[in-house]
Amino acid sequence: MIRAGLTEICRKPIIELPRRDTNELHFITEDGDDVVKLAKWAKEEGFYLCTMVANDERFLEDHVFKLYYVFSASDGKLVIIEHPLTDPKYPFNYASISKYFSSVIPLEKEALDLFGLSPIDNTMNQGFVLHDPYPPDLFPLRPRRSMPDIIKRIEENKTQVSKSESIPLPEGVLSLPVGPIHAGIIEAGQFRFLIAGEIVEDLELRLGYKHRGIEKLFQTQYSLEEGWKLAERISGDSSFAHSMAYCQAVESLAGMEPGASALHWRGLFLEMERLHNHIGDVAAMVHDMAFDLAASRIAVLREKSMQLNADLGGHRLLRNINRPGGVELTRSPNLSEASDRVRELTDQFLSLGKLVLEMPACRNRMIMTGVLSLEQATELGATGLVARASGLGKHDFRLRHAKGVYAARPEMLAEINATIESGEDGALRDSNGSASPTTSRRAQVLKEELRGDVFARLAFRIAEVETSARIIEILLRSLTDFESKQLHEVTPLVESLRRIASFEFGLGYVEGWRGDIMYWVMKGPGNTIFRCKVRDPSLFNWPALVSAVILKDQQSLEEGRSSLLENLLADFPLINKSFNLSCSGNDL
Amino acid sequence: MTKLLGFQGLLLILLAPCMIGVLRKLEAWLELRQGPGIFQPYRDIVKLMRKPAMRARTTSRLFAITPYVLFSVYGLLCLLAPVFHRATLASVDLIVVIYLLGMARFAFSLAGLDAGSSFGGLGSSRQMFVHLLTEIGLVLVIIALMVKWNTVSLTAIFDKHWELGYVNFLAEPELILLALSLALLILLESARIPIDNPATHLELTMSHKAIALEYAGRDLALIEWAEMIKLGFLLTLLGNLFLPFPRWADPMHSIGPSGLALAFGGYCAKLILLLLLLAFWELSQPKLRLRSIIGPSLVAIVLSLTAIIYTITLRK
Amino acid sequence: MKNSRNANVTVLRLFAEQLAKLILPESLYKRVSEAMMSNAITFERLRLPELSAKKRSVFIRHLDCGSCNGCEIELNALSNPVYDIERFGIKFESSPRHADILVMTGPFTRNLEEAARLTFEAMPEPRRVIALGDCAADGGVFKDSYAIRARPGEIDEAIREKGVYIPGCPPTPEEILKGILDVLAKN
Amino acid sequence: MMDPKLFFYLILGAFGAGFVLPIVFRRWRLATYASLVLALAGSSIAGAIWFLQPAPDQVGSLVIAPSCWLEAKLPRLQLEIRIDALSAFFTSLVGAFSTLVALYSFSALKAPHYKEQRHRIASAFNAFVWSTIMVVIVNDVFFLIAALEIMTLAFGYLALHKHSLYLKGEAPTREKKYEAAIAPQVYLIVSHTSTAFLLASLLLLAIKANSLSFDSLRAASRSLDPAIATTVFLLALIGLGIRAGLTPAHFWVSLVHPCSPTTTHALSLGIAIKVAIYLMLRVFFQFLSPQPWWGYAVLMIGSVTALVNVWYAIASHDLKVALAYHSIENIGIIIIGVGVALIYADGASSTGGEAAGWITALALVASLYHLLNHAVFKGLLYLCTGAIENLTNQTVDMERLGGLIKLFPWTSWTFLVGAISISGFPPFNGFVGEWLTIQALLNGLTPLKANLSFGMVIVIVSMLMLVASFALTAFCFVKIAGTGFLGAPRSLERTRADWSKNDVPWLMRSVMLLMASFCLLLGLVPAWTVGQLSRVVAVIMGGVVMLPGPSALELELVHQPGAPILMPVVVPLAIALALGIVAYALTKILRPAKGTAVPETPWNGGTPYEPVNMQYTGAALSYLTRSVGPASSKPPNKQKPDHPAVAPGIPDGAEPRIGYLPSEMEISRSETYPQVMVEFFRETYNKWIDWTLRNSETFGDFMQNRDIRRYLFYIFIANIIALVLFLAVRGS
Repeated sequence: MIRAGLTEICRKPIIELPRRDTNELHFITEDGDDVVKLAKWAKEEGFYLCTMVANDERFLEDHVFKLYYVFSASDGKLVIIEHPLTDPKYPFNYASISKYFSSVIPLEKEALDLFGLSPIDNTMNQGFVLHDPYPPDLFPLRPRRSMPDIIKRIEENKTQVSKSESIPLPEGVLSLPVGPIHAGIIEAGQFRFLIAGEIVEDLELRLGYKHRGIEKLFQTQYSLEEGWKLAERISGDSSFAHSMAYCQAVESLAGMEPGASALHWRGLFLEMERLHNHIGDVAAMVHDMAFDLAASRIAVLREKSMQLNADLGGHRLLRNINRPGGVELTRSPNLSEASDRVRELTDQFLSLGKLVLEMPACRNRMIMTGVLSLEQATELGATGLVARASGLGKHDFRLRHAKGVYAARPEMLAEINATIESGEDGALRDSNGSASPTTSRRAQVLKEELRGDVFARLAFRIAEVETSARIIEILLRSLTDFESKQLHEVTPLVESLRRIASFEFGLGYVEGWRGDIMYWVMKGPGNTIFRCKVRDPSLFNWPALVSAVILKDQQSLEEGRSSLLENLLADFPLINKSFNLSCSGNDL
Repeated sequence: MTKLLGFQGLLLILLAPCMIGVLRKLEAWLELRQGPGIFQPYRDIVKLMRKPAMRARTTSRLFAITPYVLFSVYGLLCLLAPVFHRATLASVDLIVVIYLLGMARFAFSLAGLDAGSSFGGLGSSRQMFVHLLTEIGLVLVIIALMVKWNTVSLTAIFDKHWELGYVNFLAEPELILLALSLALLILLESARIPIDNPATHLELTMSHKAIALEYAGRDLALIEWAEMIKLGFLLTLLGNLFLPFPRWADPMHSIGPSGLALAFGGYCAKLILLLLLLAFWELSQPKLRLRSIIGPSLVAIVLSLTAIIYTITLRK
Repeated sequence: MKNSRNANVTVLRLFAEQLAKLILPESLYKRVSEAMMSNAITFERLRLPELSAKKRSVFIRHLDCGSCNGCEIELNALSNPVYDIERFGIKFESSPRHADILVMTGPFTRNLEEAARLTFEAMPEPRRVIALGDCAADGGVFKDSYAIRARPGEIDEAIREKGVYIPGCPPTPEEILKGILDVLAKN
Repeated sequence: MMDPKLFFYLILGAFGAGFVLPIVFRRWRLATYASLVLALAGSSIAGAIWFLQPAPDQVGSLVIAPSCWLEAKLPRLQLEIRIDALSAFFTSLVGAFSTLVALYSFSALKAPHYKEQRHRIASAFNAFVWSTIMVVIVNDVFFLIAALEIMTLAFGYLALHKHSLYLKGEAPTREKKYEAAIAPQVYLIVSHTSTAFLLASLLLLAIKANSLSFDSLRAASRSLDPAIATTVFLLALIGLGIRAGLTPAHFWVSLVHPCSPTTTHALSLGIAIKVAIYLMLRVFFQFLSPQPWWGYAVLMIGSVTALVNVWYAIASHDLKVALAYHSIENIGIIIIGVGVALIYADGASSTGGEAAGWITALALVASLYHLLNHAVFKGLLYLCTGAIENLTNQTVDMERLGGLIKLFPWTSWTFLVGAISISGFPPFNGFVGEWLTIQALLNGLTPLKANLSFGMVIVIVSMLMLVASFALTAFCFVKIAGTGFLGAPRSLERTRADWSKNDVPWLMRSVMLLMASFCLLLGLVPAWTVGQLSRVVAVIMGGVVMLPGPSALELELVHQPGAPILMPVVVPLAIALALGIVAYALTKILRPAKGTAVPETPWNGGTPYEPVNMQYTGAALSYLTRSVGPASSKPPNKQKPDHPAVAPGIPDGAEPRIGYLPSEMEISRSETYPQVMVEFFRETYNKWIDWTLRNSETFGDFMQNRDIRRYLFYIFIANIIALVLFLAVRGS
């Protein structure tokens, strides 16, 4: 169907290349207009843009820059559109699809800074990744530049930014900078509010402060087998999801899948990560509302879940577990005790979560605060829990592109569906309700509550904690069934990797707790990584945060203030926490 | 001896950090934490006093003076109010109390703008807004007291309430309403939980702290201390006006050591009761949305108005 | 309406539980809490006798220099009841003007250089700096990147002379606490 | 002891010469200064009158009979001057402040934007001061009105200042240009309306008394029919209310005054506007016997005035406009005292009981004290504003100033003193006035409670409004001082390039300093001042009422029920100072560590500091406070329709606006969320003016059809009406 659609649209013939993974479709089109048309069609079909990878292949056979767009089709297929920039007039420019997929803009900004590629209409003049210390004509990801060479260029850069007078804002308006060094213990990123009072009129995000050159590091310092070390340090709270996505990408490159117990372990740890982060987020949100009676108790539960991580996986943030080809555990955990601990923890968490959701003053603070409407979420390509809380219920890569243990165990998908379906059906089931596969769910989100406000996100987090706990229990049960707990179950990949031609690429994707993480790994000569494109869910959700915060509904401004959706400055921390996005995953 | 007792406010100034320590300890317990010791505020203050005050070049002399203004204004309030004995240095009426509170707010808000930082302005704007709400409420409380007792002198009202004693106090519904109203206003004025979160770490939700962000070292020490004194004073005011001394702790005449000890003990017990209530309240309430701050002040106003109507209609 | 009543009951129950825990002996408390049908949260508070011994006042300011946010998670964990850093008189502050110790996490990215310098300069003397985590020690896995630079001399000096490195990726809360103790012992 | 006749001739000579000199010797610069010297001389004589005046029971009066032929024609016309304590108080006030203003003007008028008009300002200033003094000392209806007219013309002339300035040079905005153009017109219309009402009420009295002399009016007051008295009261209240700028007639003050030269502001807004209060005291208390409901009415008007005007003050960014609104707010506060006094002024007969006299006296003292205070601190604030205007090349927009305290420390610190005073914080004088007013209201409650009077509600409501306006004043001055003077500069280097490098010259400085020390002094010796003011109160009430304090430093109001009310000043001040010193010593004893560099910028979250854009603006500061108020904020009208109501004689280029009076105050010009506060009253008047103008053509065609018979008919009708009215009044 997709194939037919694509060939119908394109002016020029579109070439399809075979993929090893049947879920992936790979097309090549050289024509920029065709790409835009394709994007329009994809938008209409309800595709979701996963990532755009810019790649400098000027020294490979095609001698051009290439762009790879990865779309997720609603039927479970991943569509990869390869677009070489063959037009000799515009070797550094491409036709932008941002008209249809505005989520591509941050990716285009990255491409601008790191490769010097810009949209053909040249509306984009500045990226967010490289700030003042970098010389403007330095594009670190062009492969001919070696690391010492780049460093030398930067250190020699003496072009100081001219200290021009700042242009005054309209009278009465000021720009309130928050960050990059915040008052709390949070990551470095700057929010610039335009205000003339307490209402947030506009919000300018300044990110990139934490740019660590990770994609270049993958290319120069890490081999395919070692890359996980870097991957799991991209975003600490999503350590496991990142390393899992990386490993999946390498495994997909090598064309193999790890053994069943390894898949089970991975699923377990992925859900453990979701569990501890969601609990931590709820604790932080409740703390922001200054409801410390509940907040401190939830914080204890977070700590307990992290201790459980340490007992099961050997690391509080679940690091050092994943390897391409399997998982490697250092000790044998006590699974039945873990199951009890998870159950107790979830019980306690859910009762506290219920308290927060029912507290009138908390509701007052959360309901209709920071609304991200369904239209906005779709338009901006929001992902993960944020999208789900705005009503994009099925937007979950565990369901959309079930892989690994999720593909193998349908009852887990049913559990995930139960979180979401309750939202779509709009029925809060009693404990004896029969429609749900799980008859005794305690945390569910009503459909009318899915307004995309802070409350919806909090409620959804709480509901997902229960889902995760249930999945963990299922996985723990089956892991005890495996006869010998294969703790060190890593299938060696060296052989299979050697067989793969250079400059092949593989995709790895995982629904982390924050949203889907996508890795695009291209093998270089030998065991090297030619290009590893990481796409953290934060990248797509930051713009969503902005539009959830700023003033909405211009039209009603003329008629009267009451219908205006406004957020006050003091609401921002709570809204921000309800999104809880990562700067480090975004800045790379 | 009575002359000496006029300086009892100094005791409140000195004990205020300890009182905050107790409050924090109580709150920590309720949060399942152990919390710092009750003398931790002293350690903080002394530590800060030993650090230099850091004032940016954008600030003027006003910024440097403000901590001293805050400290002396709040300290002055303590010295003018009966703490555990009715003797004070100078007799004062409640209107002066409002003006002094307002003066400190005024100075602090100016200091917030003096640094020229964005957060300072944020704090000033919110401070003055809350002050506006409080001042109206407090004046209504004063009107109600005037209608009730024909005087607004602090000592005079204190004496009248003391003469009522506990049992008769409960028979005066308007006084209970006024006590509730004043309690709400104290929460507003001292920036406690439903209005402001004193423990917040988020610039955008701060009001008082947003201004203090710019202060360092000994300036900060004085500001923190002054805030503690202010809470101490407000709680003392509430306690002394609406939880009158028990008869056995005679604050009118006792000068002897045992009488004074009893009076002081009674006062401490009262304060701890109030602190416990405050801790309960703060933990069980989330902070309100900024716009909803008007709510508590409206409640306070309505309570005082009801008290006035009661006083007029239920005249004996 | 019903919701709010439920919530109030829960709040009161939590208070009652905590008060019972404070007042009653342990065995009695267990029975009471069972009778209340509640699953009270129990945990073991970390014991650190060497930290508890001395009373002190230390304000800490956190400075993110490009960490992966793992260290932040652990720093945040210090405030939870299990570690309860405030009981040692140590507190996280919201402004560098208030702080005694600057905790730097992450490798030193170029984009954050100016912000880090401004933060360090905004601290009054005496100031100490803790470099938290493997990245902060030598750049960790990001060591060779172009986006990482050497720390400015004065900050580096402050770490060497009056500060400490706390290794780990990320260090556990317990290690962080011990590290803070080290830096306090240093002078 | 000064002979009133001598006094009259002295001031006539001094101010008259001062008025004539600069007009005659236009090109002679010395004439301007000579005129100022003459003004100085005249004013200092007037200023001294309080100390030279006779004892309260011996009023000095002077009758200057007109020359014989005039006497024959107009037998009742004779200029009579009478200086009792009330007159002396106002005369000295005017005199003292015009002395200071004259001194200040020596230096201030040197600024380039006064260059063309220096001599005119000096001349009009003389006329203005002289007429103001005349208004408060004449003892006769005719000359009172005449003096008021001279005053109106003199000030109307001064109000042309901005207009003629903009005719020569460039106006900052078109709106400003328009405002400057209509301001004198508005002033003349308003003043004459006011005079008309006042004249009507005084003539009504004069008919009853069959004399124009105040003495006979006073004598006739007891026998006045209550209905007539009420009519007189209402007419006078409207007339004087318009002149004083009471809501709903406050709209003109903030329009007209900012257009007059800032040098005379201290006088015109600080004192001359209070002539209306003087007349109120005269008319209400001396020519009429007050009825309690008048008091409630005045109380309500006063508190509404205070609240409404402080509300608009918050919305204005122009320092002069904001201060003008504050002036009216303070008039409102003063009027509140008058209102309370009116409630109890009829003696023990109805409401008051035995406390009535005491409460009246307290209220009047409060009122006069605040009047005095307002003159002092507002005078100071205006002088500082004038200084700023001179220093910053006429920039008085708060959103463009910022950081002045480091550039111009003298001006800024004295302004801060004024700001603290007007916000009513101890130990400065504003506090005493506000405290006395609140005490008057509180004590006014007690007798009402005993009678369960409905008036209690009014007193409580007005007290709440009063306190709200106090709090808002404090807020407003945080905004003014915080945005204008503190922090870092808010305008670009380019704008600041033509600002002065140094503070104002020593003469201006010392005048401002003197005023600032008056602020402190009046705050520190309330009892002495109250003692002095009691003399005035005694004259107003027609009896001796004293409100003494135990010492000159501490004010104690002893009153039978309840405990004595005490306003301690010096002891607490000493305690506070001691505490401050202790705190300072403590920080020294603990020996803070050394060696911290002074940071260049405030802590801003680790981002480079841009003072122009990162400081809180006035709009942002006031947002929260404005948001609780009535829905007076609305987005500005994007498309302003062409409007018929255009002031005649608008200069070319000034665009017609919606309505005659500018009614929209732009607070924030943000594109996404623009904020505008609409001056409700001005907008309402605009609608009326609009309606009138729309219908004037038809109406005019009907009325004026150039037929002589019709005009004769009008005259006939008018005569009949006059006759009927005369007979009706006479007969009753």
